Amino acid sequence: MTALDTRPETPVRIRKPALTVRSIVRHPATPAFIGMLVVWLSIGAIAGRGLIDTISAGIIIATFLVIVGIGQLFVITVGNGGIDLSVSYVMTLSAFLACQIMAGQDSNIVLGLVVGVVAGVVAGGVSAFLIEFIGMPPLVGTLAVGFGLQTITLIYSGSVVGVASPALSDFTTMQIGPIPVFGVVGVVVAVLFAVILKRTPYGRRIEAVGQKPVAAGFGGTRPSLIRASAYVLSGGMAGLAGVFLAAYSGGASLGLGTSYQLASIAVVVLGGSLIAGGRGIVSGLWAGAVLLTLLTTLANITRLSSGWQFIIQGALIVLVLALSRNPIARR
Amino acid sequence: MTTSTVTRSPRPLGSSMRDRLGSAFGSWFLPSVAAVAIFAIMVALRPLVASTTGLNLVLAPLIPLVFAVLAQMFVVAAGDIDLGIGSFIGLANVVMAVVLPTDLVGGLLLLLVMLAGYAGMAVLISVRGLPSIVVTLGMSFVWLGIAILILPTPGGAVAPELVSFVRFTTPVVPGVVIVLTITTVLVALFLNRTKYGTVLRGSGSNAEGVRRAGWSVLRAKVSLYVLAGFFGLLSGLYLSGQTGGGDPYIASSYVLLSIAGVIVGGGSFRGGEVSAVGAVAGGLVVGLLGALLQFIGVQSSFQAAAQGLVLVLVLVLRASVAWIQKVRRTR
Amino acid sequence: AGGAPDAGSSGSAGGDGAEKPIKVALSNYFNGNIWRKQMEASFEATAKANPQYVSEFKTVNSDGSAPQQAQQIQSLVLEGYDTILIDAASPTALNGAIQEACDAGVTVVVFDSLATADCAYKVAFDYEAYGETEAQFMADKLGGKGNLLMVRGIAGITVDDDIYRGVTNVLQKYPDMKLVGEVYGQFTESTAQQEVAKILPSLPKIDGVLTEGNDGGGTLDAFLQAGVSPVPLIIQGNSGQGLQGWAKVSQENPSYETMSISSQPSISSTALWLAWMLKNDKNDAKNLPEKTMYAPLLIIPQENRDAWANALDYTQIAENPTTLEQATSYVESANAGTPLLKEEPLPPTS
Amino acid sequence: MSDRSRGDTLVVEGVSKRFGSTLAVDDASIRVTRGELIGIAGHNGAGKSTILKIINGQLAGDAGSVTVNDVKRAADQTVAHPEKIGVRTVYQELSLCASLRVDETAAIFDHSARGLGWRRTAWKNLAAVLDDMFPEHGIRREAKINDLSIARRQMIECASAFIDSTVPPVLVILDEPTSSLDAAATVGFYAYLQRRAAEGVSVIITTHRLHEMIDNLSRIYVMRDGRVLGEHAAATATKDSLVDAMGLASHEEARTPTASALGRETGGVARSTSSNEVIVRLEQSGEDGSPEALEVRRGEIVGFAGLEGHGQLTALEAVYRAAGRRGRAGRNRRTPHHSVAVTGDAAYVSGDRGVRGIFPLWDVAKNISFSSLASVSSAGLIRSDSESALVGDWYRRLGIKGTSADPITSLSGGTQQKALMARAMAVGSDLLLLEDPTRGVDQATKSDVYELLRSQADTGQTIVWYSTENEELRNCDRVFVFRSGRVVATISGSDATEDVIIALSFGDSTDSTHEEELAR
Ligand SMILES: Nc1ncnc2c1ncn2[C@@H]1O[C@H](COP(=O)(O)OP(=O)(O)OP(=O)(O)O)[C@@H](O)[C@H]1O
Ligand SMILES: Nc1ncnc2c1ncn2[C@@H]1O[C@H](COP(=O)(O)OP(=O)(O)OP(=O)(O)O)[C@@H](O)[C@H]1O
Ligand SMILES: [Mg+2]
Ligand SMILES: [Mg+2]
Repeated sequence: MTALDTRPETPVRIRKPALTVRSIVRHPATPAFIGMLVVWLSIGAIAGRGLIDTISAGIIIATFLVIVGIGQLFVITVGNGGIDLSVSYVMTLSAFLACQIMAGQDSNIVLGLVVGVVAGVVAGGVSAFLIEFIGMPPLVGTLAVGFGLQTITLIYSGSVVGVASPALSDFTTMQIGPIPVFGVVGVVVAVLFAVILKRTPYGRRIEAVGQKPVAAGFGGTRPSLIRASAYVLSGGMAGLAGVFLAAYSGGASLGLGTSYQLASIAVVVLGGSLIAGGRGIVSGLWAGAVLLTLLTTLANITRLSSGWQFIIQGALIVLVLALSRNPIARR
Repeated sequence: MTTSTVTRSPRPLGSSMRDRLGSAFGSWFLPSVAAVAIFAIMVALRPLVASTTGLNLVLAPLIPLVFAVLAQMFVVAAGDIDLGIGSFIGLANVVMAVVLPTDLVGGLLLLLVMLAGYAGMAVLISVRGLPSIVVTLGMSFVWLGIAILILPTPGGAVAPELVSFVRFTTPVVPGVVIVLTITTVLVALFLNRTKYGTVLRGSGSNAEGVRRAGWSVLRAKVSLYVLAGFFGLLSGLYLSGQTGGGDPYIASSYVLLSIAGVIVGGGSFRGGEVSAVGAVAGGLVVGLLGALLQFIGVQSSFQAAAQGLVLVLVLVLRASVAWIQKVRRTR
Repeated sequence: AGGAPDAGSSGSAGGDGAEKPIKVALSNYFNGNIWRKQMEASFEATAKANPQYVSEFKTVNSDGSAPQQAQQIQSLVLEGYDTILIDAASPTALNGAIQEACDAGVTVVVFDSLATADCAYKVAFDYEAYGETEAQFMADKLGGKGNLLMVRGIAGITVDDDIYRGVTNVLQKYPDMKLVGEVYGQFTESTAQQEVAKILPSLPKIDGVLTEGNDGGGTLDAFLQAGVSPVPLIIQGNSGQGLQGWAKVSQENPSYETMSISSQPSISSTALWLAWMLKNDKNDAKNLPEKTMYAPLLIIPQENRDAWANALDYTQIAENPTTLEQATSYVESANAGTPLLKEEPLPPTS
Repeated sequence: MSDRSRGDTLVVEGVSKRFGSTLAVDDASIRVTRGELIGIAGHNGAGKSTILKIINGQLAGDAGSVTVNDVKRAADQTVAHPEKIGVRTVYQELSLCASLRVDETAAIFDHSARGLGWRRTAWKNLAAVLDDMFPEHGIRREAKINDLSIARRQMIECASAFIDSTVPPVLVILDEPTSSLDAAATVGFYAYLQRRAAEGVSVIITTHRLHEMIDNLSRIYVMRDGRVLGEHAAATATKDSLVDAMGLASHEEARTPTASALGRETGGVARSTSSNEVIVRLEQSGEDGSPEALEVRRGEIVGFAGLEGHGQLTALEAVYRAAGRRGRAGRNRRTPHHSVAVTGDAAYVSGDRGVRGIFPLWDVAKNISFSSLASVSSAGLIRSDSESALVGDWYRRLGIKGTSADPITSLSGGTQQKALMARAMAVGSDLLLLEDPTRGVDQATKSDVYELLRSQADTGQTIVWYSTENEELRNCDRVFVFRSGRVVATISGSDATEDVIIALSFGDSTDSTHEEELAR
């Protein structure tokens, strides 16, 4: 071709450096895993019993948070101030829709799941429209959608007896030996989305848009479409989590999703993802969810007063943030 | 040779109505008109509203909210968001109802420490480059926890002097109108007519530029946060005087309402883009909305959706006005 | 004991045509759970069925915000309602607004979640009695000893504090009954279930669980899912879910015996009737001691369980609709200094 | 004027500054006497901005000393408030606050404006300079910065450096102050500088517009790779001599034979290797109003030239947006002046690395493969061996050193730019769009890049190349010259000298109104 080819070979090292202790210590998910272990072992140490059962119960319950959290993680990672405040409302509405369809029978499990997820997808689509097309700030756009869903749920739930399918209920609590089946599902889902985020072109685009939307645009993607897709995904995941949670608790109820609104954001950040976008860590999210789930239990068994429980939770969030290294600062 | 006219084309790539939001119409005008319009409708429906008693009744509960919106406005001016303002106001309320009546010095000291907490957050956010949204979320748990430690269940009694101060009114001009007017004028004068107010707005818009002009950006951020804390305390003061007792959860709804108020009031998350008149008007709009829906007879179940809808409408209206201005300018 | 909401419309309270109907508004600070929804529905059903007592009515809610509720109350005054019923967001935060409403000549009745304003009449549940009742039942059943878990409501609110105080009052008398764990279930079955499930492995064998309402079903599920057998004595909270779960456990283990207790959403109707009495100066309602009367807590003993379990939907909460006669008797018992604090009705036959 | 008026205002001695592996400033010494206007010339990345920041004390140097007004300090000491010692700076990137009014902006700079009427004072001080510097500036004091054109913003920045404030200006540092000013404004600006210099104010300017320096300054320092190579009296300097000194000329000579060796003697449109297939079609209304079309054919290299802000970039971006994705047709795109149609797909290299180019959280490999993810994936998953192979291939072809697992931000600017080139070229698109691709790239790499582009064109890739460096447009087959949004001339690459392009850019009469129109 040209003179370039006659240039002496430059040695090129392509392979990533091997997994070293140093790289593990510096991994953004590490604080969440350490925190998780510390909390878990502390519970065991204080109680003096039930070490294995504590973690399996924690993992089952954390799985709902993992599922909504993954959607939230995609929204946050895609940047531009992305945050989805509608997840809690989506969860409750989807729970009612699915339970109405399942109506305590096992025959309609699939339809119930699909309808629950589709409701979330539609809600996410509306958020995406408000944010990407109308230009509303995500915080306000998703909140407005949430208000709408809340009203729909209030009115609609009056005419519904929401009882979940018993088989689905059993599935969420089934254990094989010490291993909780639903917890395994949570791990599988987390691995799946970690692969999507880190090993597929779509995931790369999510992170790229979150770092530099304009650069991603010149690199051949459509930032607004990618961002919109994250809201849709988040809606769908929240819907799925809502259906599972309803199944776990036997049926739908108002206020089912309430505690997930801010918790889903907190676990994303605890897990080492950047709140400003561009870097999502699904493994950290999983650990963060277990950590947060077990944290209240730790607080409960230490019998601290509720005031101290709040203070410790808040201080922990600020502390983990302050200690984490943020390569690019702030929003 | 003819000179062709170069007109502005829509900005290439990644542009949306978002860019138009807040820029051309990021001012106090539209929210003020909206506040007046809502008020006019209420008067038309119930002429009693326009009387001195009526004004006191309708506006008094809005004063703490307006102060909360102003607090949020200072944080938004810094380019940040405060998710902790609700718990902070709740703590202020508890301190004023429980500590102040028995221990004046200790209470005042505690309030000062709370202000210092806001300064500390500013330093942490500025120096460590942390996301304000999560720091303030974490701190919201800390404020709530302290409040519950001081006052495990709602109660306490605010000093009668404070109650009469807050309830002060004149026979002709309602006290609430006086307070609102004085506050608005003072804050507007400070932000727009004093040099440091201008520097503060500038620091939110282009911190580097302000730094180069010889100003301390850290000090500006701390000032904005301390101002936010101060208005949070004022909000707590009015809540305490109006209610006479303490309740840690009293202002939990102010977090989202204050953000909505700032945005409706023409503020923008890009920082530096705030207006005191707009924020007060935005607070009034958000606060009167509930009363208006109630007067019109919107069913209680529909109120959440109606609020969400109005938020969307105001922002869409602003986007369209900005868009029309833009189109007109290119003609 | 129960009856249709309009059962009291026969003028049994001495209606002689000179009575004035009230123009009444209900201010509810939160309608995001089933109890509150049933409470609103009870008020609306009673008001609608009794036009001779209620000329006009309306419900407003403030989405959890105390300041907004204060504003709503003031708007209701401007709208010309002569009576306002309030399920309060905060014991203290509404006092200013309530005082102003009283000053404007409005009859204010606070109920369920009370505000402390002096001028307001109060319809209360005795939540301390709630705690004492369930703890005493537990002590009797367990023979005064055993490990207890308590599912509390929301940290930092009065209801939780009162029930907890009632429980500790009783437990003091039984040194062998130990509270070995506490969780916060937020008065929500699914949250209670999660919190109990998480803490169970770290607790010793639990003999009984004390609850605070709308949390017994979830708690039971948590024990069942953890494979605990036999299931401990769990106080139920009158939800369809809890009662049906209890019935199921009893089917498998006939000796399993517990109770269910909770507040009744129909307290809104009680408040409505009290307001009407105040307006029409009936039954000496104006002279209630400390302006306070009680609505009875609803207790479901073993023998009433199946009737209620069959009458309720999964998410519903048991209630006995309040008629004017019942309300009258509550007022009279309060005036006599022997307020009715609990009742054990069968479900109304529709 | 005092009697030490001919003393030295600034003495810089032996200043060095290292950023990681880059020696940005290397033992540099500069001297400015009182009332003197001097310039610093040098290629991108020569170290101009860096030395200026060390002079005004915003950046700590590693070695050397800086003496301002006879006050000496070590170069590693920073100065918190340079304005207090009379040092004012106008930075390369704008530093105004978009949300403020003009008079408020003035007050932020003007520390003497305080007390009641601070805005009036600030505006009075600023307007005095503005009226003197740009008599027809047309800036109103109530206007919001956000609503002003770039040119007017730059006017405000330039003027604010000369206001009479608490401490009057002694030394004014201007880093590319005229980059958005039109010819008339530029003339007024330098005239003002001369007047202030006569009053004793000293000024240091950097600009890539060499003729401005020669015409208006007294001395010009030339920097290259961090070193100050020498000083030239403006009176005797010529553009060629400066270019020579900056080390650009030697490169020029080295390149020309290569170009002819590639068989480009004709340099015109009808180069034998280019086919007749039209890849880009740009329609505009001609000077007489009739429609005219400009076409770019497969295998051609076409340059977009003109003064900054005349629509080249808009047109280039419109071409990018008109292109289809792989295997999908594109859509017609309209700009205010053009209708653009493209056959095939396109890849884009941005010159503004920081904002429009790199992904700072990623390593080099991910940055390079970003636009070619489909080709390194199978069954929807990115295959790391394919990705490594692709990245390794481009590492070799562009001679990038180091490991592809390094974070992109650890690379020097020029190397980052190479990675961006690799990202776009790896796509193998029909069309390659370049937006000042050699910004911050050193001379040796530049000539590599030119050769690489030529070889890409030879394999049938079409290249559209926007450049602010007119010199390098000689590597094009044809150059479109833009003025006021339209293409006013097309010339062959061999004719594309700086003089020709500048002459065409200004047209018959200098179109001094275009900035006004751009601004509205
Ligand atoms: N903060 C920094 N960190 C790392 N390297 C830097 C930094 N600032 C400048 N450099 C490097 O120092 C060298 C000199 O940069 P400088 O900005 O001084 O160039 P310049 O002559 O002003 O160029 P231009 O004409 O493009 O403005 C460049 O190689 C640049 O990449
Ligand atoms: N969306 C927009 N809003 C405001 N001004 C615009 C917009 N788009 C283009 N302009 C203005 O129109 C003029 C032409 O812009 P364009 O980017 O096409 O020219 P250019 O030569 O590529 O500019 P430059 O090289 O300075 O970036 C510029 O002055 C630009 O500021
Ligand atoms: Mg520079
Ligand atoms: Mg340009």
